[in-house]
Amino acid sequence: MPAEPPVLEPQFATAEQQRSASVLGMWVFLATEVLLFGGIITAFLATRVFYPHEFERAAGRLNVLIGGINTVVLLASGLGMALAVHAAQKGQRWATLTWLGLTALLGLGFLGLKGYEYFADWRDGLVPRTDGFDPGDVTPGRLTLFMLFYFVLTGLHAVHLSVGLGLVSWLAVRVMRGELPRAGATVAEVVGLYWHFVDVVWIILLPVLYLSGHHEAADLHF
Amino acid sequence: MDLFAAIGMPEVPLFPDQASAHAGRVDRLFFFILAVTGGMGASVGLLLAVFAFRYRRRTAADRTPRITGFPLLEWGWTLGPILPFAVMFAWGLAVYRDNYAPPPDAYEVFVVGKQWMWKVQHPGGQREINELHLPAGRPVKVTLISEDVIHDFGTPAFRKKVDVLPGRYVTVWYEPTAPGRYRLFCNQYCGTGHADMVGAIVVQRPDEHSKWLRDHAEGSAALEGRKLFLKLQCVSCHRTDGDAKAPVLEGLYGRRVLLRDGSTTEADAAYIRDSILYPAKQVAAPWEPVMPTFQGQVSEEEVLLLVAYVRSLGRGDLPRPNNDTPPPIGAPTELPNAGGAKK
Amino acid sequence: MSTDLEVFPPLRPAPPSEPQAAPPLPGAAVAPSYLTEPHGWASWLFTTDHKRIAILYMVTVTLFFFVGGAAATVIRLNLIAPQGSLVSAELYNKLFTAHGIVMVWFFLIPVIPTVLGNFVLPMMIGAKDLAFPRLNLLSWYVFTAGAVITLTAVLFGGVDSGWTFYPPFSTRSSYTYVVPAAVGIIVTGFSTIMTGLNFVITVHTLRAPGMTWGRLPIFVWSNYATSLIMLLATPVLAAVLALIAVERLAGIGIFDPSLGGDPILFQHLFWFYSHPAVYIMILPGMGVVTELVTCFSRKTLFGYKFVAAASICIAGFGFLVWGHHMFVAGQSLLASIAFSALSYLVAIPSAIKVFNWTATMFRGSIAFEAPMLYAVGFILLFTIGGMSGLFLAALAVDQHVHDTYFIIAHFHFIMVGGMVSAYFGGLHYWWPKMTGRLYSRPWSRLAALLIFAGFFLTFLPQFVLGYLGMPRRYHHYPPEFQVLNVLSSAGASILAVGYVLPFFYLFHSLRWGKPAGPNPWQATGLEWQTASPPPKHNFEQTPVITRGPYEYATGGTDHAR
Amino acid sequence: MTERTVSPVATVLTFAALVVLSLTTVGLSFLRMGPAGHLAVGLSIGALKAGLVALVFMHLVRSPGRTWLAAGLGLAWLSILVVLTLSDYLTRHVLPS
Repeated sequence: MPAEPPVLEPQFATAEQQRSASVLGMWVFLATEVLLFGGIITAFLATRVFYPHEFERAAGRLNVLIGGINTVVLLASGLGMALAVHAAQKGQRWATLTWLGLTALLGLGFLGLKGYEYFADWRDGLVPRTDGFDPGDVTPGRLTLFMLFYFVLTGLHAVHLSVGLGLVSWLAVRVMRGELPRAGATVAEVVGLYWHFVDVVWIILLPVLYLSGHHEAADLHF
Repeated sequence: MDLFAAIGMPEVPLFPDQASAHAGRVDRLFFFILAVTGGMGASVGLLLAVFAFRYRRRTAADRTPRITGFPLLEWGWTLGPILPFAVMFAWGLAVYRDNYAPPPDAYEVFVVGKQWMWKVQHPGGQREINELHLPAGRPVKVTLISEDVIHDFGTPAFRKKVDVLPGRYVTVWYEPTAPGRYRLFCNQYCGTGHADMVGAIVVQRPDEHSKWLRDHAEGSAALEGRKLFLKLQCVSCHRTDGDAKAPVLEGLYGRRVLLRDGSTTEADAAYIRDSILYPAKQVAAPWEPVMPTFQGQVSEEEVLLLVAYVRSLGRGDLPRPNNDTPPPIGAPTELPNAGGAKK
Repeated sequence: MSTDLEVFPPLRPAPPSEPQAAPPLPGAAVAPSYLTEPHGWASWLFTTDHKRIAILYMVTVTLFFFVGGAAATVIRLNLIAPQGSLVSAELYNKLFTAHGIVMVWFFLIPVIPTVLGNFVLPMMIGAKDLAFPRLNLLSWYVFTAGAVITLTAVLFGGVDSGWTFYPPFSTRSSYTYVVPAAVGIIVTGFSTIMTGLNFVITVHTLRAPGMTWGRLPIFVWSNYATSLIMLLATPVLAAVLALIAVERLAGIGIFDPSLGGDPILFQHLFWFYSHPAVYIMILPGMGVVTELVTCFSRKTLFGYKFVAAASICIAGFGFLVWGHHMFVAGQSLLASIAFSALSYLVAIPSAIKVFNWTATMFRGSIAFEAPMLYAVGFILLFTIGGMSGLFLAALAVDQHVHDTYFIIAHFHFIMVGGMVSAYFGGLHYWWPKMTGRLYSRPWSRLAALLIFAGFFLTFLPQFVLGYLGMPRRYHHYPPEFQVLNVLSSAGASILAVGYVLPFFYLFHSLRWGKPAGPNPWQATGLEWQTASPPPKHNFEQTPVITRGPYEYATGGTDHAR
Repeated sequence: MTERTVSPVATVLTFAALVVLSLTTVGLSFLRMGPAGHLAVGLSIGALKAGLVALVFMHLVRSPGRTWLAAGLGLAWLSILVVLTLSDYLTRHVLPS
């Protein structure tokens, strides 16, 4: 890979200044994302103060097996992304491409499992406003509230993951075309930061939604 | 003020009436804050005027000194305001706290806010729309709930207001002292007719008030509640003989109730309302959660009537369901599906 | 402790009070100004020059100012008669909602950061442009897209939920275009985040050599603090408006009381954004006033460190006090006590700024140009507005005046008396730098005084109306409030004239204004050290800064002693 | 250009630690801990995992102070929102005597 420096934009004096501006810019953007998800999680915690027992039983009915597997899948994609960024900074073009490919594949796997889980929730009668909605021993209104939070939070996370997949594939295309000079791996680093943030959001959603309730061995089903 | 009459203008009130002792306390706090802020504002305004006049740019060769700061003065006006602010905060809290302590013997009124009217219900059964008749000199506790959106029961003459929420009882209390007719507003935007929800608080002398109560006496709330209790066939489960399938309600109001999950709670208006609309939420100890939900079948006023009836139940008041108390006309033929029970 | 009073011969003689017409420049080929250099529509619509983007923003934001102003005029006309003399109740509700939404999100929040900030901030720190120029252009397009969505919903269909969108009314009982308006505001929120991100990164990474944090002009400090609030508050607004849209579309939602949800939860999340949002609106105005007061008093700012720290404190404390909007909403007593105490603390940084501006004018050499009139007007009206907030922070008084015209008077004193005066002051101050032209002095000073007088007549009666208990958002009201409402409407007409006037003599100056030199006001800011209108990259070569921002009467010593 | 990422070995080790933590937190949900217990345990392990991802995967550990400030600011403001909002909800039934 040719080691020529990245294109320097007029308003920056040095390449290092341009790089640290981009990285700091992404970190500040991620701070705003923390508050986006944080706002909805605050609403969840506040509503949960009123109905702790019912929210615990409702959480117990989520499919924790798929949730757990998805967590590991997303962590693996995070590992792939980290190694891709490392390879990009070393300038190893093919290593970067393979890691990016693996990351994108695992991301798609997560979305696939998530889609199947939504189907399983529909099948088990957990989707409100369908005729199959079965509240079980939880008051119908409270289970609806919990499932609303579940679909809003995991839906928003899936949207962010899809944006991440778009960024990773756009990055892979630029690496394939050799447009990514070694010293300019800033783009890879910034995309990596966004991807890892999507990981962190899922890491927090898992305990908030899935694990805030008690599960039985029988819950481990697809 | 005759001044306005003198120049042929309509009476322009510049300060609201004081219809209760609380109003006086709030006004005194208002004037204290007005004095402090007026002083600060006037001094800033005065300094601006003096500096603007004395230091206006007269000649081109003006030499202005170079002053960059005076730390003592800076810290002075940084920490200085903390004292007056603390007094305002503490005084505001002291006057506000009495909102939360209605005297136990207060005259009780129920109000239901709905899109674009206030429906008032006196314990003696008198009903009013957009008007509330109160005896002077006796504390009154108002319990409110909304049937649709958030309203706000605003009474400027008492210097109080409270947002009326759907799904939850809120209370406010007054001690009207000066008889008269005062404005009642809806202070939380609630749609097209928000400006129509203006009513009147009529404070009467005690004798006038009791006369008014007699003139408007209808069936008391408890009586209306009993009719509903029979109509909705509550009596078929809540009975005092052998095959009762639900708790005995006599003397229940105000007692502490042991629930299935071991906790205890006080059987107040909110508990009874929740048991009617969301029965599975707090089930009393020895009983199965078989009670059907009446959400959507009873309006908020009917819930208030049932609450009034349950409150009035003493030892032996519950009717014995037998053939001489057939379900009234219009009663549902079969029990609504047991929403709570597992199918 | 004596003041470090030094009397040095000023660096250059203080100028006569009128701005100087530019002496003809020597024959050196002057770099072409940013206005003329690339020509044609495309060069404007796809520019990444922060100065051109500022002009684009000025055009759109001024348009929205008049849309909001028109709604306000109809409201004031309707309130002349107790039974509501002009429009039906439905239309009145749509009008005050339109006035609220347009003024808050499409004028007050964007105006100073995107118009004056975009233009002047990079020049003040000696940078060629913002850190992410393309993101800056994208923020204008996203802002305009959000505006188109929201304004079509608000003006052609109408939204009647108030700018606060309280459920269950906004989700259950409003049959108007709430969802498009919410989506439009979320899109505009992205534009705010982009601008905030750009400013924060620019101030951190693109300061010219020698421009330490202690030498940043206060306008940069206040815009930096504003950007922090933009970044940290706007996402919560996007989340909560999205939840409202989901609840309206799906028919079920987390604020629905019949499901057990709590409508007050919306108020918590909404006001967590909306109270810091009022500091997004006022902080840049404070920055502008600091620049004006120092320049037209020819004095170094009194207590630079305190004023800069006050900006950051406002950004921080602003997030702790939102509960004072919900004292009567059914919030718990302990939370109300906490928010009442914190609300008193947040008043202190604003008080520090007011005292420091006043102290700056002490022993100054004050010239009452149009910008200075706006600045002094700001100080007085903002002081009254801010101090009326002290009534609202006291629990007992707020219970009486909440949701009445007392609140309307409080925030209009700060937003209209303060913020709009500061914007007009900043516009008049940097107009020569932006256009290279001088505007008519007598007309501009008349407009300022007209606005000041009209303002008092409009909003002082509303304090009295508020304490009398007249509720806000009423299409018709009891007859005893009529006289005070007529006074207020009369004042509003004067205010309207005062606001329209500047656009005549400013446009006139574009064509016939005397050419303004690089520094018509003899100010010391870095933006005045380059030509006006400035060339594309602001400075021929990046300046090196050796002295503090307001060295008006200095012997050249470093001010930060 | 100074190396700004963490060595691949450290990255893989961190990944292993994250997987182990994930399995433990899911496993713990099978015990009976009551609603508050489940949430507290789950969130603390979640915070630990999030910290690991931020420090190693996002190489915060080698970033300048400004980056730490940005990360810290987001969390600090979120805690303001959570603490003050819950202060209302947790004390709504506490009425003065």
